[in-house]
Amino acid sequence: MSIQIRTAAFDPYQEIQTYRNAKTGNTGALGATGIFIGTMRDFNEGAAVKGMTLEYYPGMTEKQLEKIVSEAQRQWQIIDSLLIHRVGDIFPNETIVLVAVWSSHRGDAFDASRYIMEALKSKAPFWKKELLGTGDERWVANNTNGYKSE
Amino acid sequence: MSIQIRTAAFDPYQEIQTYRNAKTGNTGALGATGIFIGTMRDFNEGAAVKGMTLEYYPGMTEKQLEKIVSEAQRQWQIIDSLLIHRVGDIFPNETIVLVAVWSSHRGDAFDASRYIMEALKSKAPFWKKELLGTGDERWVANNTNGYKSE
Amino acid sequence: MSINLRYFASLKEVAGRPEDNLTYTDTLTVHEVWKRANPDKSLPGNTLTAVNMEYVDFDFIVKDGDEVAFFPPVTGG
Amino acid sequence: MSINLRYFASLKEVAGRPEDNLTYTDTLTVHEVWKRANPDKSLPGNTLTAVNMEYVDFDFIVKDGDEVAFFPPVTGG
Repeated sequence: MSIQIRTAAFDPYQEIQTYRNAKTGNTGALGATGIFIGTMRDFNEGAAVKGMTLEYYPGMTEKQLEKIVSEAQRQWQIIDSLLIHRVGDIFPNETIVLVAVWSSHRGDAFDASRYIMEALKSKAPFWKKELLGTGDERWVANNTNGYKSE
Repeated sequence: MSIQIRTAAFDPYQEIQTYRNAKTGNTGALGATGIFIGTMRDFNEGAAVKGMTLEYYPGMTEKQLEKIVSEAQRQWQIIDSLLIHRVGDIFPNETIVLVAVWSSHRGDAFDASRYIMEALKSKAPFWKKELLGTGDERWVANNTNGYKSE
Repeated sequence: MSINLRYFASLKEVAGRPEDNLTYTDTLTVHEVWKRANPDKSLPGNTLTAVNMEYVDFDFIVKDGDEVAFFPPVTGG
Repeated sequence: MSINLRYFASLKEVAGRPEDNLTYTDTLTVHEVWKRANPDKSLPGNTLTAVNMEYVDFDFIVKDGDEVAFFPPVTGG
């Protein structure tokens, strides 16, 4: 299990491969991988967005992410997981968050990866400030519930 | 949208990158990527498994996969999707299936990727014959319901 | 009239062949096609059937030139 | 007694500073900590509060040496 906060842009696919390639043993039990990648869009709530600054609470953010992943491990049969979240200045098409969960059976990988994302969106101390196309800045007010299609 | 049936082993992360890198335009709307990778395990229903042969029904399999992806497009807001399924002789740790769905919002990517997997598991004409550690062969009898954790 | 029959996976082993051709003159359902083509073997209960690559029920009536397939529950993914 | 205060995101702008130190002699809830440290500013209704990096309610009673944080609803992911 790995939880990482990054200040620089990263390639999610490269990260997954590097992470898993470093692992040895027990790979024969891996039947399912569930992955979610959150990417910065160039629009939000009707406005063009040029960039974003992601603030966090060093110490508390890591602590909350660890609690979330532990809870997922408690609820589902997880072999391994990787969670990476960007902070600092981010631009459209860059990855904001990567969640990958490895399990034997697909139900666990699907459920746990989604749980981690939803819990992160409601519990982990991160705050987005958007730089709009107009030059104005605004704080993103609220995350939506991702269990409902928008 | 791309649906592919493959007779040779493939790297799912390489496939995703190659597929998306060939696309141009509209990437700023991509906010979410939901991915599922099914990998061959070295055990199933209590027995060691050395290899597997995946039979399919050329023509009908593609037709059913297209219907499944179309239905997902009808139900959710999908920007793009990639579905690759192996057939023929497969060995442990090789990828059996890759589903990737790109959308603006995470609910659509999560729901649609899972829907495609579950529909594929119940509707797409593929059949697995396992070669056991004992040297015996057996047809896999039934897929389980992946919406329930096993 | 003539139809093509295809058998997949364990049904190919039950039928003892991967494909078949059946000529007939009367009205036949998919289930009757199986019985006509495999008179000494009962159709396994969980068999799935397709006509021209679309799923159909056992009582679907076939027509000249159809491709009729028999196979067990699918296990891909 | 003394506690450290931290403000994040829009609450940092409301408070006008990122951190703070408050000395006190009586019993204080988290909400009272805000009022003592920011007497001229009401606490926005959707504010989240943490003590020593764990979420707490507004009526949680702080103790000497605590780190008390105020921030708006989180918007990561």
